[in-house]
Amino acid sequence: MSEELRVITYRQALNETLRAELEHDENVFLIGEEIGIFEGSYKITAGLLEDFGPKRVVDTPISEEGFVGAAIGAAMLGLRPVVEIMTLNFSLVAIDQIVNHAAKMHAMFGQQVKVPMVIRFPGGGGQQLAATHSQNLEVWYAHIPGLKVLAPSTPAEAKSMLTAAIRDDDPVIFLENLALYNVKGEVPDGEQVAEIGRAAVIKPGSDLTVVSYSRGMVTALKVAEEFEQKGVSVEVVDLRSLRPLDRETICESVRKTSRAVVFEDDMLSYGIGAEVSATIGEGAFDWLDAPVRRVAASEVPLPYAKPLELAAMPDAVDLTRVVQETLDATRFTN
Amino acid sequence: MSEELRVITYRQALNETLRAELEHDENVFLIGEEIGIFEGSYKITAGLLEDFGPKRVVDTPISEEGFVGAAIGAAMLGLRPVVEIMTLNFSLVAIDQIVNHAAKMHAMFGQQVKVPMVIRFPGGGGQQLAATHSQNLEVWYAHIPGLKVLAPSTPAEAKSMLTAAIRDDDPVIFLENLALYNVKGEVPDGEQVAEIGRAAVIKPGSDLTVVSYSRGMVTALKVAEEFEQKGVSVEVVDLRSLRPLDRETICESVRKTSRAVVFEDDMLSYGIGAEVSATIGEGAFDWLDAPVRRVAASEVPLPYAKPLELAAMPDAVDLTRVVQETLDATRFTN
Amino acid sequence: MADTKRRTGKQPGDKPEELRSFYEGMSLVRAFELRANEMYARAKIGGYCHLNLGEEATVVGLTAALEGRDYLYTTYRDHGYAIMRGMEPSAVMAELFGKATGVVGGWGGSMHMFDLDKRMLGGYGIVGGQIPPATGAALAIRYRSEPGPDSEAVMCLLGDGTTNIGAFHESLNLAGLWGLPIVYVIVNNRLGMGTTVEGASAEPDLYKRGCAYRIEGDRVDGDDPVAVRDAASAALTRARQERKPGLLELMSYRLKGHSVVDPARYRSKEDTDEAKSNDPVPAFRARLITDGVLTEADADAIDEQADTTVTEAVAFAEDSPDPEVDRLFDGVYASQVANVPSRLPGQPAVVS
Amino acid sequence: MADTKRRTGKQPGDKPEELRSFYEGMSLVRAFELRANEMYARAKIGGYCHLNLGEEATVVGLTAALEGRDYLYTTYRDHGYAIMRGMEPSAVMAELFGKATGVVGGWGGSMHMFDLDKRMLGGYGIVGGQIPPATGAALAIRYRSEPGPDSEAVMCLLGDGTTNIGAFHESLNLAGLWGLPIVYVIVNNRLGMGTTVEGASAEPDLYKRGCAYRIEGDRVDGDDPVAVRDAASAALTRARQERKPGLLELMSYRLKGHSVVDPARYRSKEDTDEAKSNDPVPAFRARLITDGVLTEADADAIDEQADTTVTEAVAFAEDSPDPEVDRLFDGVYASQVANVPSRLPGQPAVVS
Ligand SMILES: Cc1ncc(C[n+]2csc(CCOP(=O)(O)OP(=O)(O)O)c2C)c(N)n1
Ligand SMILES: Cc1ncc(C[n+]2csc(CCOP(=O)(O)OP(=O)(O)O)c2C)c(N)n1
Ligand SMILES: [Mg+2]
Ligand SMILES: [Mg+2]
Repeated sequence: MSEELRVITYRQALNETLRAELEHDENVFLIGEEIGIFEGSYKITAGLLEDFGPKRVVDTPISEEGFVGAAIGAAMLGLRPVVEIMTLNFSLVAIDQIVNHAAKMHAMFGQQVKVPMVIRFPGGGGQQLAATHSQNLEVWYAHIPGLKVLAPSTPAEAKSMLTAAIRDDDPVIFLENLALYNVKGEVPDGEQVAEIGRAAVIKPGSDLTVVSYSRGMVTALKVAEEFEQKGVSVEVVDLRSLRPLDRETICESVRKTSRAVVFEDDMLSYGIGAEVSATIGEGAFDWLDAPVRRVAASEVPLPYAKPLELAAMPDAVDLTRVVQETLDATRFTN
Repeated sequence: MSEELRVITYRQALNETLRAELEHDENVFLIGEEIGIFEGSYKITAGLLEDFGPKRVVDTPISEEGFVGAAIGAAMLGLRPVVEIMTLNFSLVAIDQIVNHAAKMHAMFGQQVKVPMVIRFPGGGGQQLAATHSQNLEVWYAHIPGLKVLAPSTPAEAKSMLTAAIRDDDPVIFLENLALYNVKGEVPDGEQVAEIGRAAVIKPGSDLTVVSYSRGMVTALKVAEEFEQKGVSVEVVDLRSLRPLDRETICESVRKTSRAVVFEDDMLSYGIGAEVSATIGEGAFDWLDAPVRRVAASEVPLPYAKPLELAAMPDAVDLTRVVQETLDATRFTN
Repeated sequence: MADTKRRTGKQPGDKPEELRSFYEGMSLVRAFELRANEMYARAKIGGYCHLNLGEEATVVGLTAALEGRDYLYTTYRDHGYAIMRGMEPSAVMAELFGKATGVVGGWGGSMHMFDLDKRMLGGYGIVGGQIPPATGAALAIRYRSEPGPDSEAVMCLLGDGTTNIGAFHESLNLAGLWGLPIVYVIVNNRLGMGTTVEGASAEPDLYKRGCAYRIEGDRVDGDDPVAVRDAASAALTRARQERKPGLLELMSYRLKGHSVVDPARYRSKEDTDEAKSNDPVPAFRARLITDGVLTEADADAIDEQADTTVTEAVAFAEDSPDPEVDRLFDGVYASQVANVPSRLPGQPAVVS
Repeated sequence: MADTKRRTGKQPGDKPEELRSFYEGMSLVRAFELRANEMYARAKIGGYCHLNLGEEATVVGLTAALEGRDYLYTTYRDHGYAIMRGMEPSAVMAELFGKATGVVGGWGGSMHMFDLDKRMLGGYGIVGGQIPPATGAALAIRYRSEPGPDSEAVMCLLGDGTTNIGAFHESLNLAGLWGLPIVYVIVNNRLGMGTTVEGASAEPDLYKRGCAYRIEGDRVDGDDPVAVRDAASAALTRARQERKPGLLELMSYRLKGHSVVDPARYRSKEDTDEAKSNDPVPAFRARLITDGVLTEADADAIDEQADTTVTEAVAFAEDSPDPEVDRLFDGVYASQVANVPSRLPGQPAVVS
């Protein structure tokens, strides 16, 4: 392992970045339930209370609407709160503050006030947490002007995108995923600031484009590699920023490959994949050789029992089948 | 005017239907802010407190989360609450009860309990109510399994769909629109129960399909008529049910016309139009002669000033231009 | 209102010029709101429009208690507060007219007056929505400064009906738990739209609701600007120096409908008559004259001045330009980034 | 806990068979939870798993106070309540195992025990989420029936940390305003995950928080099943006959971590030791023996019976079938309608 490149988990990348930003700017503070004494329900904030004290790492009562709104007010006065909501599911009780307040203030108040804040939470199913604790509703937030929505898929992205989010002057929804916290990856040392609003071609290819984000990227890359072995060149696009959405990068890829499949953990109807598919249909129509297919979760409240949960969630087998079907639909041969 | 067919407003259709259902089933009751003494902030419930009393028409404090949740509990015990939330914008403070509770219970509790309730609210901008009071977030609800989402566009649909919603055993989101309340239309007398989950071809045509719903239908039909004069035959599909979405009816229409434009009041990214476009791209790919275009609102918190609000909201001029562009893109001539 | 702090007649501590300025403020707010009502009727103003008619003493007393360094959060019923916090009546009227010269450039309208320099941090249209951010502003003050006489403080207004929403509970608990420099002020105008306080709150003595957070509550006659100012000053001092949040209930009376379009038919004649007879503006005028603070002539002159100011405000609003459509997308984000969707309706989402 | 109702020794009113049954219940819940803990460690149980360890007296006392016609809403910490409300331990264990024979067919798991016939209307995983529906159940009772000794009533459980969320405030206000037959029970186990009551609630005497709604509060020793039962019965009677909502705070103690995966390192040794020394199960066992209600042998027999029951429950759960995947879409809606999306991942949304 070189000095500049370390292999760490997604969790550690987040923890180190929070630490670095707390050191970098005294206006940055963390606020949320159980992030201090308990060190975070998923231990993302481990050690930070001890090192930065209760002023910079604020434990709150179970009052999401109250403390998310309080973070908004603090941001209006120039502080830069980084809010942790334990999981996306619990952001619903605070969503009025996020969407009707944080997202609207800058425009509605004549650009006099900024709301520089980050709201972090993990989404996703697969942990047998049942229907109310397993949701992916990031598409809700991605729909809202005034918000920026980031969804890193690797430890390196977690670091550079969280840094960018904290330094951005707008409210940023920072989507993590329970299944990514222990995923390891190479992370460059030193300050890394991602550019918000850009998708990235993670794996170049020429025959078919798979578009995904967050946890879905792990499966997307795995399946792409497998097809590579079979001589099919799959390009993989990581959306990274759900809002703003980088339509050009998506369409450019499909104009090259002429085939596209969207892979997402969320449910199909009105999901992220719908916008991606509509965007491709509009921006790469003349290049497209087959319908854009979406691989997404079954539309049920996610069940607790493992066999049901597995059946309802999209996996590599599903993606592989749909990629193959899309190739077959265009009589692809290599 | 025949005895069976009366011309009444959308508001009156709702009011008469609520009255009829209160008479039809003693388990039906209305609950919400200012629906009694005040007769509803948009007067939908005028006269009902007087005729049915405070047990059947329940005025509540300003506690959306509390009374929406209370309606859920009452429904669990077999009552059939019809909740009014003043506008869609205020449903955000109650959304945890709607999405994490009402929508999940039947499946998550092993199908032992039903939650027969209706949540009515108007959405939409155009009244100069500014950013927090002018939203169309129905796409959020349409994304959620366990919910049914209806959006009638005429007084007749308002009647038949509200009746169906109240008699349905699941939680139903019933989307109204501020701009539709005074719209008049023919409404058949007697009991009318719509079939949930079906779109409808309101105006048949052969050259291009315009898909819309709720208030958007008024503009869609107006523009379709104008093209008819110019010899272009536009088919207009009213989604009516946003969840379940009637994909077959949409695709069937486009397989016939081979051109499609979606018109919606909401913002473009991740809106209703995205799912409709993706659906057409998947279900009518081989028939499609041009990209599916979406006419939707600008992605800004809606401003108060009339000129800005008008500029940000889609209208007949926008739809006309895009329909023409779509025809031109396919070198359409008649 | 047995336990309401009522005052009558001039008290030793009252300075005449102060009392005079209070009346000037009340007269100006009254004139402004009556004109706004008229302009709405003439379709110069759109959307919702909630007036401070009947609440002038409250508006004047509260804003008089605030220091320039304090922060104010209000409800959508905010015209009077905007003006008394120092915003130009002409800019407030221009906002109502939706003009580029409005306090927020025509983006917010009646419910969303805002001025960063005046530390009026906004009118809010979502019931209870202002309470958590106001509480957070107090958290920021605690984060950055020590308690003491020079400390900043926050005042957060809310209506009687708003005490029943979750945000009120969560916010007061945070303020009590963290010891935040904030004073929550309930403007009890006896109605939330058509609902009475008894019809909405299981504990209708609203100032007592601080009990669930160990926050002291106090009820004051909202028709007396001096009593309001004194109570608010005392609470703000506790907030500054002891970091003790406070809860004030001001007994007031809504003179007209909930908003300009509400005829308020649900109110009994007695009710409305009582409201009229309680009208704080003529009452305070009479009181100052009885107490020899003002002569009839002084009072008339003040009313005329208020009228002139408002007339000038309307003229200014009339003559002001509309906001420019081509700046529609300027304010969506504070930090510009790539790929922000900035398309007018019907423009393609992707240009291929 | 100066003002906590403590009881020691056998009181005149106590019936021996009742006391015996209380111990049987406590012993069973203890045995069940310890086994659940073990099964989780052996990966037979997934997801979150919150135990009633240390709360057995509370569970038994509360369920003993309920009539069959009453409705119970609980939190996610619900295994003991499910069993004591009459659900088969085997079906509860099967639910934890995610089996088709589980109380909700493997759809809910640990946090979502439900049985319509037993009127156990669910464990809820969203903090505070159960409070508004429970309040609505009480509204339905008032809608359909008259007050009186035979009236139904609702019991709604919540944790100490949950008193700080908006739903608590809005619900208690509605119950107080409308006079609903409901008893809100705060199980104060001194912690919300790692946060103490004093660290979360500005008024840490939680039973006093009813003051904001004119709801009477009462604090009781949660380690004494008889005291709990008596207090709950009294409150339920007021709810039935006077339609007066009640608020009970039961002082309890969480023996282990927040959930089975929480080592609770944040707790001091003293704290944990005190918890252990306060363990209600051995305490009640000893008390009954001292009072001559049980002999050592009786108590051992009861413990063995509990152990046997739980062993059978595990065997039943082990042998039970998984839920069938082809029934995945059966339960999404109660009324079947056209075009319900019922596709497995990767299946086309539209078949053209
Ligand atoms: C969350 C929410 N629910 C409902 C409304 C609609 N609404 C606007 S003002 C109002 C009444 C508020 O009454 P009160 O708090 O007494 O303030 P007042 O208008 O009397 O000054 C209501 C219900 C809203 N704006 N937001
Ligand atoms: C709205 C919401 N926020 C946060 C959580 C995460 N969470 C689950 S239990 C819990 C602590 C609850 O503490 P308390 O009310 O005392 O109940 P206890 O677990 O001690 O029985 C938290 C924060 C949640 N489930 N829902
Ligand atoms: Mg009021
Ligand atoms: Mg607890």
